[in-house]
Amino acid sequence: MKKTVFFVLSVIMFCGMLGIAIAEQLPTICAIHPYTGRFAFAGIEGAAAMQDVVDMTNEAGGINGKKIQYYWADGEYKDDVGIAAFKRLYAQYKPQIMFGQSTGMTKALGPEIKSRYKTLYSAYTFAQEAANPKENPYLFLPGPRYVDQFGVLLKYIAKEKPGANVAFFYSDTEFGREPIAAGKEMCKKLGLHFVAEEISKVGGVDLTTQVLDMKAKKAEYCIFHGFVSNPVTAVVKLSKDYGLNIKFMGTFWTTEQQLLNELGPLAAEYRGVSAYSFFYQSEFPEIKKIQEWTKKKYPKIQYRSQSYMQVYMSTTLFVESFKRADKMKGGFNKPENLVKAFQSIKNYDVGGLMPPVTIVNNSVPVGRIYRGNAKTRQFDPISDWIVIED
Amino acid sequence: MRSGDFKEDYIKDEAIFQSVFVKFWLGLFFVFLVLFPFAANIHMLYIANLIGFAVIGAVGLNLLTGFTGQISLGHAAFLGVGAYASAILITRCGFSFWLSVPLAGLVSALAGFLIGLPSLRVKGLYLCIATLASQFIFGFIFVHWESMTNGITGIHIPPPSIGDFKFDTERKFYWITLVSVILAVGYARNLVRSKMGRAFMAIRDRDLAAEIMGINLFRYKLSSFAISSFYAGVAGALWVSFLKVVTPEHFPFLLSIEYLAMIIVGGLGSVLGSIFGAIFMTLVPETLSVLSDIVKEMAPGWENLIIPFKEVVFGFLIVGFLVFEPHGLVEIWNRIKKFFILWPFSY
Amino acid sequence: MLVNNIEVIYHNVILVLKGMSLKAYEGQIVTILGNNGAGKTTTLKAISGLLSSEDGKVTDGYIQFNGERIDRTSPEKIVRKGIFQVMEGRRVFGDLTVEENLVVGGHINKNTKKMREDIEKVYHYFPRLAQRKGTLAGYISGGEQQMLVIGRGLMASPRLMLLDEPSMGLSPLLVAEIFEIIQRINKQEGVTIVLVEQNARLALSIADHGYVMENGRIVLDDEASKLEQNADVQEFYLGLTEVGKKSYRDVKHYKRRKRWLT
Amino acid sequence: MSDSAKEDIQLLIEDIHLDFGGLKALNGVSASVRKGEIFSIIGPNGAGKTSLLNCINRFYTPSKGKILFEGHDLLKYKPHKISTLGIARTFQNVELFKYMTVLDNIKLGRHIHLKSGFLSGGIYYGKTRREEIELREEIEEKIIDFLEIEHIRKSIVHTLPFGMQKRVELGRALAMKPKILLLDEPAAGMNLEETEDIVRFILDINEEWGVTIILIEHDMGVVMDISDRVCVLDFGEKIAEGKPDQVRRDEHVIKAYLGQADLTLSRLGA
Repeated sequence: MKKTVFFVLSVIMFCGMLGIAIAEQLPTICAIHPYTGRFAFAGIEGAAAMQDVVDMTNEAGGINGKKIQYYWADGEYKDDVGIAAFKRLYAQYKPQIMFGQSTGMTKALGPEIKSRYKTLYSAYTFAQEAANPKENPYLFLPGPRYVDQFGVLLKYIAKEKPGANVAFFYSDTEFGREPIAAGKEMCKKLGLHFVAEEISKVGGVDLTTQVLDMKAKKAEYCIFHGFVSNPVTAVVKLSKDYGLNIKFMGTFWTTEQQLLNELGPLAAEYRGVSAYSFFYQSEFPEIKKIQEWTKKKYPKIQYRSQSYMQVYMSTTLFVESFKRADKMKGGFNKPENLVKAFQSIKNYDVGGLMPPVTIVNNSVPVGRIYRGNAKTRQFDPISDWIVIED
Repeated sequence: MRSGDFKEDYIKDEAIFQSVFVKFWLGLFFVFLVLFPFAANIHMLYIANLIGFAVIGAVGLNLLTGFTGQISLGHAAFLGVGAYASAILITRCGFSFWLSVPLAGLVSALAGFLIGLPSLRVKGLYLCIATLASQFIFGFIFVHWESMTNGITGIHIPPPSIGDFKFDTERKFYWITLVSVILAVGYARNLVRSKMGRAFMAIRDRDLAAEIMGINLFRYKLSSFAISSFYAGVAGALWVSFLKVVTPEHFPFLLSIEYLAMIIVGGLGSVLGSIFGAIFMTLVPETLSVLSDIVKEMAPGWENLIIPFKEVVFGFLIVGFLVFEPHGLVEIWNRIKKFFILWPFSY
Repeated sequence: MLVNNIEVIYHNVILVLKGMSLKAYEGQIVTILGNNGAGKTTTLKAISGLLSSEDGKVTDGYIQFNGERIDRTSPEKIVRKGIFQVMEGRRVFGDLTVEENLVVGGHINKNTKKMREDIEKVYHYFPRLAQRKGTLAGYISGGEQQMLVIGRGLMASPRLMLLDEPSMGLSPLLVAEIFEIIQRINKQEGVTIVLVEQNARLALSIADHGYVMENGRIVLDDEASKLEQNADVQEFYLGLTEVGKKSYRDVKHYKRRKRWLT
Repeated sequence: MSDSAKEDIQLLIEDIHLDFGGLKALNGVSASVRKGEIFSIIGPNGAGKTSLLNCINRFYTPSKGKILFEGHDLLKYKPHKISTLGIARTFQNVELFKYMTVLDNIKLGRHIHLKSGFLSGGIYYGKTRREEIELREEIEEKIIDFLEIEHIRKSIVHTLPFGMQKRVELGRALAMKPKILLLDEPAAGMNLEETEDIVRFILDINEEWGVTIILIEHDMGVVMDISDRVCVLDFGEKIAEGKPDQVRRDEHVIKAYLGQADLTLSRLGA
């Protein structure tokens, strides 16, 4: 059995290699999207976003006439599956740029990207590891690190109520735990009282103990991190039931319209931080462009999520890097050129999707605080763009 | 029809490879294994390495569950113990990879020994739950003993090397994996046909009668746990050295279940079955992913239907194999073999 | 009941029965004699449909019960048609009481009144069971367990009962008791009985007709009384020689060969 | 009992009491088995025959009493140590290792006599290999040949008919090189011919190999023909002991166990 399967695989690979022979000189992006599994909500949107940017660019003439090639595979939000898919796509297409599905995968592949693959790389993550040009020159974030997002929220709290009691509510995953230690440090610096940390499984159901614990410890603010909507709604509702007076906030992944729909009338109680504008903020030209494109290509789709925006932003930066590197000696096929090109991005206008982008430490450290609107079920900005400086 | 297969002495009848035919095919397969890395690309080699680690782990679990009859739900934890032990030995104590792997096996064996202690009192499902404890205990240690394990950040591990030669690619690592797998499988195959292996099976089939035969249940059950965990530890150590990083999320509870699935699909109580199972559980999902990606390219716009469908197919394949042959892939293999030996007669 | 020329295969490769035929008329006791491994138990399982649970199947020939073909019918339907197999090895439900075991055996009876009557009937045949009805079946003696499984079979109100070695491992006194009860059940209930038994003398003494089986086929069959007189049967199954009874001490020094002419 | 007989006593059972939660299984049973004899235990079902064997094997711990085997106090031994003294046994319902081959089952009997450990066993070279091959030779020639089971030696045990399984179990017990063999209903479920075979083996083992035999059996033909002495148990108590002829005529025994004379000898055609 082993041999036949390998035979089939070999045939597939052979066809793939033929493909490389033809596509060798072309700009190529490969991506692992978490198309199934518990991050599917982001993966499906992301896969579409990347396709859209590539199509838009190619329609407008590609990279100085060269059409961008885009291939992707499903990583199921499992590290081993994702890494295998990464190796497969890499072997098949030798892309100059790759996009990964998770924090875990980014960590696992980091060393090899640096030493072997040398592809410009970003992922569905805002982990610190990808924002360290000295250690990992090829990795970048298309927005602020999780730590920075905590920073934005904590600074906001410190201003609203100095010395407030703060709780962190995070998931029992690598992604969930990542910024917690740094967040605690920051509380100290900002004069906030860090009173409780609550841990739950992703999709956890019985959260009474955690809520009661926050009540006992008199938390006034609670920051969610590392979840998708699921436990957040439950916790907010439960806290109301137990008569807690806590103000809830969330980092990027928990600042999503779907959450407001679930919260219903409680939507106004919730605030979150995001690096990108929302789909309904048609005052921005780039958002307008996305709306029109969506209407044209996917008439059934009413809304594009923040995950879409993130990948859209990443791909936009990929395209810009390709363009800049193409003009250098050796072109975009020289990995160092892509990094140089990427790091040279400064005050780059992205039509209001974000404020003009400047790459600092391979990330874009800006964020804006939004508040839920119970009537429209949309997030309204309640702060200006905040640029985070260390 | 295969005939002329007569043995003249007991030495030949006790040999592992019973006939020229078997030796021939095995030789051919070995040649394939040696030539494989020269023909395959990174992705195929990556998968081949993963299969190798899975084989070692599955053979280990089969020794415990298939041969000794002690169900363990903690195999992933033992993989983790081995992985962390080797990572810590390499990065903190300055051991070489070559020394760290067997030591990691020993550390893991010790852990297995301790977790196996309840097996003397409890059996079956009760033991199953007792071994589950290891998953939680070691999972907790991996995350919270930060001074040693770096918590959730994990440990980055330098690639193994001999002098200046670094085993840092899938192709180079393949040789380490191949040799380890051959050693692991060979050892297990021999063990099960010697005194100890027979004692394991005796405990599985009838522990009461085993005691009459003078088999010390205490000693052999614990040995089985220790050897099984040794295998898991080695598999874990190799795996993370290959990945160059270890984090607690590498060893979820689900991994233990996957290992159980491997030996059940492959065939309980069979070394060959563990190999089949490991190949099946690694290669089939991967092949399905590849296929779904190809189909996706051919039918744009349908990806959100096609891609999730592979999981369904995989599920059906597992159930299908179990219904079709509850004794595992190895039984299908035996049947094919029997068919050719007896061919052209059906019985 | 008629078994005609059946062939049974296990696991697709192992041939167990080759052209086995057997007849039992309503109300008869038929006994099958033969070596271990001759296929006696397999024959019973082929009739009761239990082969399928062991990956065996009837590949040739057919089995009829009251003129109806049953070799492709599922075991539970066969039970409903009135065929019940009492397996060897006294398989009682050890964690249930004696009476609960009987209730389980009668689960195809829908009304409780009939159930009660049947239980009383079993107690009538096996007064010992009535004494122990509240005891867990795992704790009663081997003989009582054997009685219980036969009684449990009786609860299904069978027309045909297949008994597999009911005397195995029982003391002489109990064997006599059980055989007497089997005879009474046969007479009073009119249940046809197919009996597989190693104690040939005992089996032939209560049977109407006997079959001798070897290597998956019938080598000899006749009325029980005639079979008892057959020289081969006398020597191989009854332990008689021309000079009369022989001692087991004598067999030590010679190994006999059989002379069936098949 | 004469002095010489006393010296010959190999297994001494003294005043054994065993109860399961108030239920008395054995109530002060004493017996002595002489070296080289065939000692039968008979009695109705539930009389405590198997329980007595289980006490010797140390599966059960008697609440009172003493069991001495060649001077060793068996009650001080763990169950797996009993075999090292040279006590082997077979079971009423066959306790073989169902999913192993006949050969492996018999090899297991030799477990205590093998020396290889987990390291040498896994490497299977040199001493271990020699040991395994010697073992195979000896088992083939001494046991498999003797029991006439060459044709099934590579079959998986649970596929074999019950009678064959009993034979394999006997083989496994023999592989232990026992000094005393406890047989629990070796002829159950066998027809006359097979019973004759088993009896032939038992007699050979006893006479030629010099193994003492304790036999539990319901086939009175066998018991009366081959036993040197017979002991009868009923409700956990010994009701008779002596030469077969004496026991056969004992009134208590007839009442409790044998029943009418014609049934007793049913198989013998008497």
